[in-house]
Amino acid sequence: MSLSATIHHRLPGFTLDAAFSAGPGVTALFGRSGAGKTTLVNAVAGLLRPDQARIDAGGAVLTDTARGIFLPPHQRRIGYVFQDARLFPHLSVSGNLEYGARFAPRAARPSRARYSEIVDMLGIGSLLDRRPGALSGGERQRVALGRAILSAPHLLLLDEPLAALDEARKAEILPYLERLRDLGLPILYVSHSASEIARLAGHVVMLDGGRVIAAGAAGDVLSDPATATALGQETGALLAGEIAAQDPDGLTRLSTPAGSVWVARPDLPVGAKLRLRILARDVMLATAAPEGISALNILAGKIERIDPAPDGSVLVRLRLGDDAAILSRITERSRRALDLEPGMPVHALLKSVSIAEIAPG
Amino acid sequence: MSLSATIHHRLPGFTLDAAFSAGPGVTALFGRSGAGKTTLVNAVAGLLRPDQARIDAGGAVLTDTARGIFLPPHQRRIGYVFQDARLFPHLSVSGNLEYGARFAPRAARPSRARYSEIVDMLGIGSLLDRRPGALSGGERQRVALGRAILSAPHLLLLDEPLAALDEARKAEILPYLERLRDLGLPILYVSHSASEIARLAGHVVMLDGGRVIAAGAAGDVLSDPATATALGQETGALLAGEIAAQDPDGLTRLSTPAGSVWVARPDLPVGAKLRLRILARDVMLATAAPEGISALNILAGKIERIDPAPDGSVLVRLRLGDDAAILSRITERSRRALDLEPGMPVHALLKSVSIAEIAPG
Amino acid sequence: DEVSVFAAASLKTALDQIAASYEQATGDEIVISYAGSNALARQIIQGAPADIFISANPGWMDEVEKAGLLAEGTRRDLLGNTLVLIAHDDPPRTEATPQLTPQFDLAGMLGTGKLAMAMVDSVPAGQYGKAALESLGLWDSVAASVAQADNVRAALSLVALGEAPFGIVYATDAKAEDRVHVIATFPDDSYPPAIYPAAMLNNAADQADRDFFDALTGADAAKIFAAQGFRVLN
Amino acid sequence: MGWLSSDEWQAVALSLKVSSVAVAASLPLGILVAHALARWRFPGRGLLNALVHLPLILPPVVTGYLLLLGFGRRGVFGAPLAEWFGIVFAFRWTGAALAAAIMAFPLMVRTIRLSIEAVDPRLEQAASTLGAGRASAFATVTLPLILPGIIAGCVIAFAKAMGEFGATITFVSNIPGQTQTLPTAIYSELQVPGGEAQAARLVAVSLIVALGALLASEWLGRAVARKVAGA
Amino acid sequence: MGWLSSDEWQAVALSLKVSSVAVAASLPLGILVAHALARWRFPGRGLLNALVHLPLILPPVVTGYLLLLGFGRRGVFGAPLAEWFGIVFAFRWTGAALAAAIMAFPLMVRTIRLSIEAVDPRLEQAASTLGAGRASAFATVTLPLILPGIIAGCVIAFAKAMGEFGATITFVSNIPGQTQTLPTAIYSELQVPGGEAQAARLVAVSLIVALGALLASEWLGRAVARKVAGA
Ligand SMILES: Nc1ncnc2c1ncn2[C@@H]1O[C@H](COP(=O)(O)OP(=O)(O)OP(=O)(O)O)[C@@H](O)[C@H]1O
Ligand SMILES: Nc1ncnc2c1ncn2[C@@H]1O[C@H](COP(=O)(O)OP(=O)(O)OP(=O)(O)O)[C@@H](O)[C@H]1O
Ligand code: MOO
Ligand SMILES: [Mg+2]
Ligand SMILES: [Mg+2]
Repeated sequence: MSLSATIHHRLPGFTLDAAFSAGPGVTALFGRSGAGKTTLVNAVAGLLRPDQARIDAGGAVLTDTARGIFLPPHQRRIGYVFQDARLFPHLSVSGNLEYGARFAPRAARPSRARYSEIVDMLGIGSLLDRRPGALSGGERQRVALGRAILSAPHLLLLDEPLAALDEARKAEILPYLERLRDLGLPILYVSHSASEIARLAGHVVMLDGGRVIAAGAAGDVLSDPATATALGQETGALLAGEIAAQDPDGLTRLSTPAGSVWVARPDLPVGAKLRLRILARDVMLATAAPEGISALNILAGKIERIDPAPDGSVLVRLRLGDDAAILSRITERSRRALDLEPGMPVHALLKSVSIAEIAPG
Repeated sequence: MSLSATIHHRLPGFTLDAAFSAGPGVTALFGRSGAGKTTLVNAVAGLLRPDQARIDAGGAVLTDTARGIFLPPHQRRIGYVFQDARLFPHLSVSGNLEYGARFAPRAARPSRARYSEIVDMLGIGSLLDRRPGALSGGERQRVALGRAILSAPHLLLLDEPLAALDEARKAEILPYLERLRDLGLPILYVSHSASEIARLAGHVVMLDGGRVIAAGAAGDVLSDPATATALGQETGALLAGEIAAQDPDGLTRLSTPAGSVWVARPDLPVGAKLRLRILARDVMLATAAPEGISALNILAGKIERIDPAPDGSVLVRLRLGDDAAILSRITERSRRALDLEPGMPVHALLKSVSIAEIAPG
Repeated sequence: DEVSVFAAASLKTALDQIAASYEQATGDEIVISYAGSNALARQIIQGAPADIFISANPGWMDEVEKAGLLAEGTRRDLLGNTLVLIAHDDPPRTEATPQLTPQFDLAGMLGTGKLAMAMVDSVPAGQYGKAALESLGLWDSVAASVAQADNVRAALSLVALGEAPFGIVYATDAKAEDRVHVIATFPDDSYPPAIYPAAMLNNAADQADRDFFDALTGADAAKIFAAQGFRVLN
Repeated sequence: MGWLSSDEWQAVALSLKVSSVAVAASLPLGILVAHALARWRFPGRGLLNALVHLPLILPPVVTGYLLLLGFGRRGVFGAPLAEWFGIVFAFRWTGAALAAAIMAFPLMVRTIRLSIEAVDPRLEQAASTLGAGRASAFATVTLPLILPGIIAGCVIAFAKAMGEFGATITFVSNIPGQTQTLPTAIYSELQVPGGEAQAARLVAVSLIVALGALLASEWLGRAVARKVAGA
Repeated sequence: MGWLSSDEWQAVALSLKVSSVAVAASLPLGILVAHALARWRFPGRGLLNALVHLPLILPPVVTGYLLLLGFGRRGVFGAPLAEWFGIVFAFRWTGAALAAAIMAFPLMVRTIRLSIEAVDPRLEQAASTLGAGRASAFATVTLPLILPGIIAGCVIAFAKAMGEFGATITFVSNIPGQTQTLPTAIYSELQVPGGEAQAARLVAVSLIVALGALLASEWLGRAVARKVAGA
C-alpha cells in the first residue's frame, strides 16, 4: 500500500501546507516540536478535516475536499498510536487491547497466539487486568501501541510511540516494528530520534513550520549536509550491506559498496541484507592507514566536500567507491592539521560498535 | 538544600521500597518503564501518602508517617513537571505560567524580566494567548516546565520533561536547567536518557522494580560496569576538567586528571570547570600512538580490567593517571588482535566532538 | 359492581364514611377520586370514566352539563354549606357565635395579621367569602390583608397553625379543626348559596350507580353529612 | 403491615410502579436527546431544548391540563393512539407514568447531557481509529463513561416521579388503585380534618422508598466511578 | 402592555424577582454542598444527600406545609429569625423565594455535583504543587472548570423556580403584589370555568421568560465551554 497526501490547513497562528507520499515500509515524519507532525497525522487518520486536501491510500481516496470526499475515521482502517496514549479509562488493559478486534473483518482479527505474542513483546502481560489509571507513563504507551496493532489496520500511524520508553524497552519494541513493517504494514512514524528513524524508516519527511523541507530516502535525507543543523549530533550516513560471512570469532563481515565492514551480529544468516548507520561523529579520518588500533573498520575513500558548521567543526563528505558516501564530523583544527581538502584520498576509521543496522526498507 | 527519603508503599502488584538522599544540584532518577520513578516523585511532592515514609527536605520534615506528619503539597514549595503536562485547560498559556506566582511569597515572585527570559528560553513567546488544547505535545511540556519554574519552588521535580522534545529544543533547554541548578535550585530529574543525566546530574539513583539498585555520584554510577547492561550504548565515564587555555583557532584545552583534552567551546572562560562525558563506544584503543589521524585527543593509560558483554563486545576500563578512569567498548576480535590484557599500557583515542561537557555538579 | 365517583376534595371525610357503610351493606365497590372540582370537571369533559360527579360549586357542574355529559334529570343540589369567620385559639372559646354585621371591626381585629381565605377569584369558598364581605361593606378595609390559599383546607390550616389569626372557611371545616373556633357566622343573604351539586353522568349505566346515587340522598348519608356540618338540601 | 390501609398500600405499590416505569421507559429517549443536545448540531436544537425543559417551567397543573388535552380519551393524540394501537393513558396507571416521565424528563436529560459533555471527545476519536462507527463508539466508550451520570439522572428522575403531584392529579385524577399515587394519596389525606397524621405516615413511606433508591444509587455510582478511575 | 392586567404584570415581575433571588441566594450553598457531596468523606454525608433531595421526593404541598411549620411566623426557625434578626418569610416575597430555592435546590446541587465529579482531580493536584491550598485550588481551577455545570444548575433551578407552585402557595399563599407569582396566577385562572384563555396568556409569558433564560444560558454555556476547549 502506498499513501500520498497533499494537505493545506490553517489553524489560528499555524498553517500546515504539506505534500508527501509514502511507499510501503516505514516513512518517518521528522521535525521540531510544533512543526505540524501531529496535525498532519490527524489529517491522515481522518480526525482532522483539512481546509483543502487530497489523501489517497492504496488506491482508495480517503479525503478529497475538491470532490467533497471524506471517509470517516472508522472506515479508514488506520491504526493510530496517539502522542498521549488515550486509553479507554473504563476498560482494563485487556479490554483496551481487544477493543479494535471486534470492528475488524473476521478474517483480519488477530489470533490468540498473535495476541499473546504482542502482549509479551510489549511486556504488559502482568498488567492485563489493570485499569489505565494504574499504569505508569511508559506502560500506557505500550498498551496504546498494542491496541493499535491488534486492531488489524492497513496503515499504522505512530506519534512518538517510544518517547516515554527506556532504551532497553525501545530495543525490545523496535525489532517488532521492523517485523510489522516487513510483513507489509506501512507505517507513518513520528519521531524526534534520528537513530530510531535510521533504523526503521525507508523514507523520511522532514517538516518545519508546517512545510516539508526535505523528503526522500532515509539515507539521503539523514546524510544531506542541508539537514545537518536539524539533526545535530545525529547527522550520519546510511550504507546498504549484505552479510558476506560469519567469522568463527563471532564477527560478521558485510560487503557494502564502500568495501568490507565488520559488525557483531552472529545471529544473522549469510546473504541477509542490512543497513548500516554511520554517524558523522563516529568517523575519524586519517591520511595514512593507521596500525595497531582497535578500530575494525577502516575504509579508503576520497573527500567530496567539506562544510563548516557553526560550532567550529566541519562536516566532511567522503566518497567510498561509486555508490557510497559517508559523513565525518571533525574539528577545524584537525582539518587544518591534516590539511584536508576536497579531492584528497583519506582513510575513514569507523568504531565498529557504533554501527546501527537494520534490514533494508 | 538536601533531600532525604525513605519510602515504603504498596500498590496492588507493585511495591516501592526505596531510600535515597540527594544533595544540592541535580539528582537523576533513572530506571526502566514501570520501575517506580513517578510513584517516588509523587511521594516527594506529597501527592501520594505512602504507607511508611520519612521525607526530609532542607531540614524540614515533609512526611513522617511514624509521627503522623504529612505536609500538604501546597506547603512544600516543590515545583513538579508531570509526565503528562497537566496544564489548566481553562487558562491561557500565560495564565498557566503565572499561576504559581500568586501563591509564592512576595519576595520570591519572579520578576517581569525573569518571566520573559523563561518564556524565550522555552520558545513559547508566540503561544502566550493560546489555550493548552491548541498546543502540540512538546509545546505543552515546555509550558509545564515554565509553569513549575515560575512558581519559585525550593525543589524541582522533573518527570521526563524533555522526552517529547526534539534534540534542538533539548539543547536549548538543558543549559537553562544547568543554570537553575547552579543558582542553587535542587532538582530531582527523572529521565531515560543517560546523556541528559550525564550532562545534568551530580547524583544518580537507579531504580528497578521499586528498589534502588545503584546510587551515587553520576560518574561512578554511569561508568560502573555493573550498570552497563542497563545503560547499553550509553555506558561511559565522566571526567572532571578545567579550561586551561582558549587556543586562537577556536579549540579549548582542558586540563583533566587524565591529561590535556581539546574540545570546541570557545565561549567559556579560562578557569571554568567542566565535566566531560566519554562514551565507551567513542573510545578506540591503540597499542602505539597513531599518527596522521583526525582524533585530537589521544590519552595514554593502562588497562585496569576487561569485562565481556553478552553481545560479543568487551568493556575495557582504562586507568589514566591516579584520579581518572575511562571505559572503552571494543569487539572481542579487536581485543584479541591487539592482544589486550589487564595491566597493558595503551592509547585511548577520543573523538573530540563526541565529548559532552557540563559545569560541575 | 364498581361505582366510580368524582368528588370535590372537601367532601372526603363524609363520603368515605358513607361509601364504607354502603360497601358493607351492598357489596358494591365504591371508588372515589378526590380532587379540585375544576380538575374533575375537566377530566369528565375529556372522557373520564366517572359515574357520579359531586362538585363543590355549581359553576363546574354547569360546564359538565353544557358538555352534555349529565344523565338526564339527575342533577340536584346535594348539600349546602355556611361561611364562618374563624380565629386561631387554644383552648377553643365557647361563646355564642353572632352574625356578622357591617359594624363588625374586622380590620381592627386583624391589625397587621392576615385574613386567610381560599382564592377569592377562583375557589368557591373564596368567591363566596369575598361576596359576603363586599355586601357587608367590609371588603375594602381588609382586602390588602387577605392571604389566599389554593383551597379552603389550606386556608384553614393557616389559621390552625396560627400563621393567620383569622380566616373565612366553611362551617364544616371549622367544625373539624379544634385549633380554631368560629367567632361569627356570615348572614345567609350576604353571599350566593354555597351549594354542592351532584349528578349522574352518561357513563353511569348500571343499577349499582343508580343505587349509590340514591343512597347519597338517603337518610343515612344525610346523617353523616350533617354530622360534618353540611346543610343537607333535599 | 397493619399501619397502612389497603388503599394506601396500593398507592405505595402504584407509586413504585409508576416511577420505575416512567424512568425506565424514558431513559432511552433521555439518553438520545441528551446526546443530541450535547454533541449534535442541527436546526431545531434550540427548540428541542426548550421543549424538553417545558415541564419544568410550567406549573405542573398546566402540564397536567395539556396532557389531558393531548392524551385524554378525546385528546389529539390520545384518541388515535387508543383507536389504532389500543394504547390508553387516560385515567390509567400508564397515564400517571406518562405524567411522571414527562415531569422528570428535563431533570434526566440535563443530568445525562452534562455528563456527556464531560466525556473527552478524543476518546471517541480513539475509538473511531480503532474501527468503531459513531454508534459503536457511543455504546462502547461514551455510554460506559457516562454511567455515573445516567445513574444520577435516573435517581433524580425517580425521586421527582415519586413526588410528582400536580400534573398527575390533573391528568389522570386520583382514583384509588388505578391512579392514586403516594403524593395524591397524601393530598387526599391533607383534605381531611385531622388527616395530617395519616399524611405524615404516607410521607414517611415515601421518604423511605425514595431515600432507599437514593442510597442504592449513590453506592452504585461510586462503584462505577471507582471502576473507571482504575485500581 | 395592554394585554396583561396590572396584577398580572406584578405576577410576572414578582416571579422573575423570586426566581432570580432564589437561584442567586442558594448558589453559594449549592456549590458548597455539591462539592462536599462530590469530594469529601464525612459522617452524615448520606444524610446530607438525602436532605438535599427531600424537596424533590415530597409532594410540593408537603414541603410547603413543612416550610410553614419551620419558617412561618410561629415556626421553629421563623419565630426566632423574626424576633432576633427581623427576617420574616411568612406571606412575603422572600418566603416565595425561600420556597422556590428549596424546591430547586436538589436540581442545582445534582447538576453542579456531577460537573465537579467530572473534573480531573489531577488538575487540582497540579494546582497544589504550585502552592494553591484547597480553597485556592477550588477557586482557581475547579470553579472555572465547572462553570458550564454551574450555569446548567442555575438554569434548571431558575426554570424550576419559575414553575414552582405547590410549595409556594402552601407556604406564603397568594397575595397579589407580594406572593402572587406566575404559577399561582395561572392556577387561579384555571380554577374558573372558561379561565383557560387567561391562563394561556400567562403561560405564554412564563414560557417567553423562562425560554429566554434558557437560550441565554445555552449561549453562555457554549461560550464558556469553547473557552475551556481552547483555540
Ligand atoms: N487548535 C489549534 N489552534 C491553533 N494552533 C494549533 C492548534 N493545534 C495545534 N496548533 C499549532 O500547530 C502547530 C503544529 O502542532 P502539532 O501538534 O502538529 O505539532 P507537532 O509537530 O506534533 O509537535 P510536537 O512534537 O511538539 O508534538 C503548533 O505550533 C501548535 O501550536
Ligand atoms: N494505582 C496503581 N495501582 C497499581 N499499580 C500501580 C498504580 N500506579 C502505578 N502502578 C504500578 O507501579 C509501577 C511503578 O509505576 P510508576 O508510574 O512509578 O513507573 P515509572 O517508573 O514512572 O514508569 P514510566 O517510565 O513508564 O513512567 C508500575 O508497574 C505501575 O504499573
Ligand atoms: O372542592 Mo374545592 O377543593 O374547594 O374546589
Ligand atoms: Mg505532536
Ligand atoms: Mg513515570
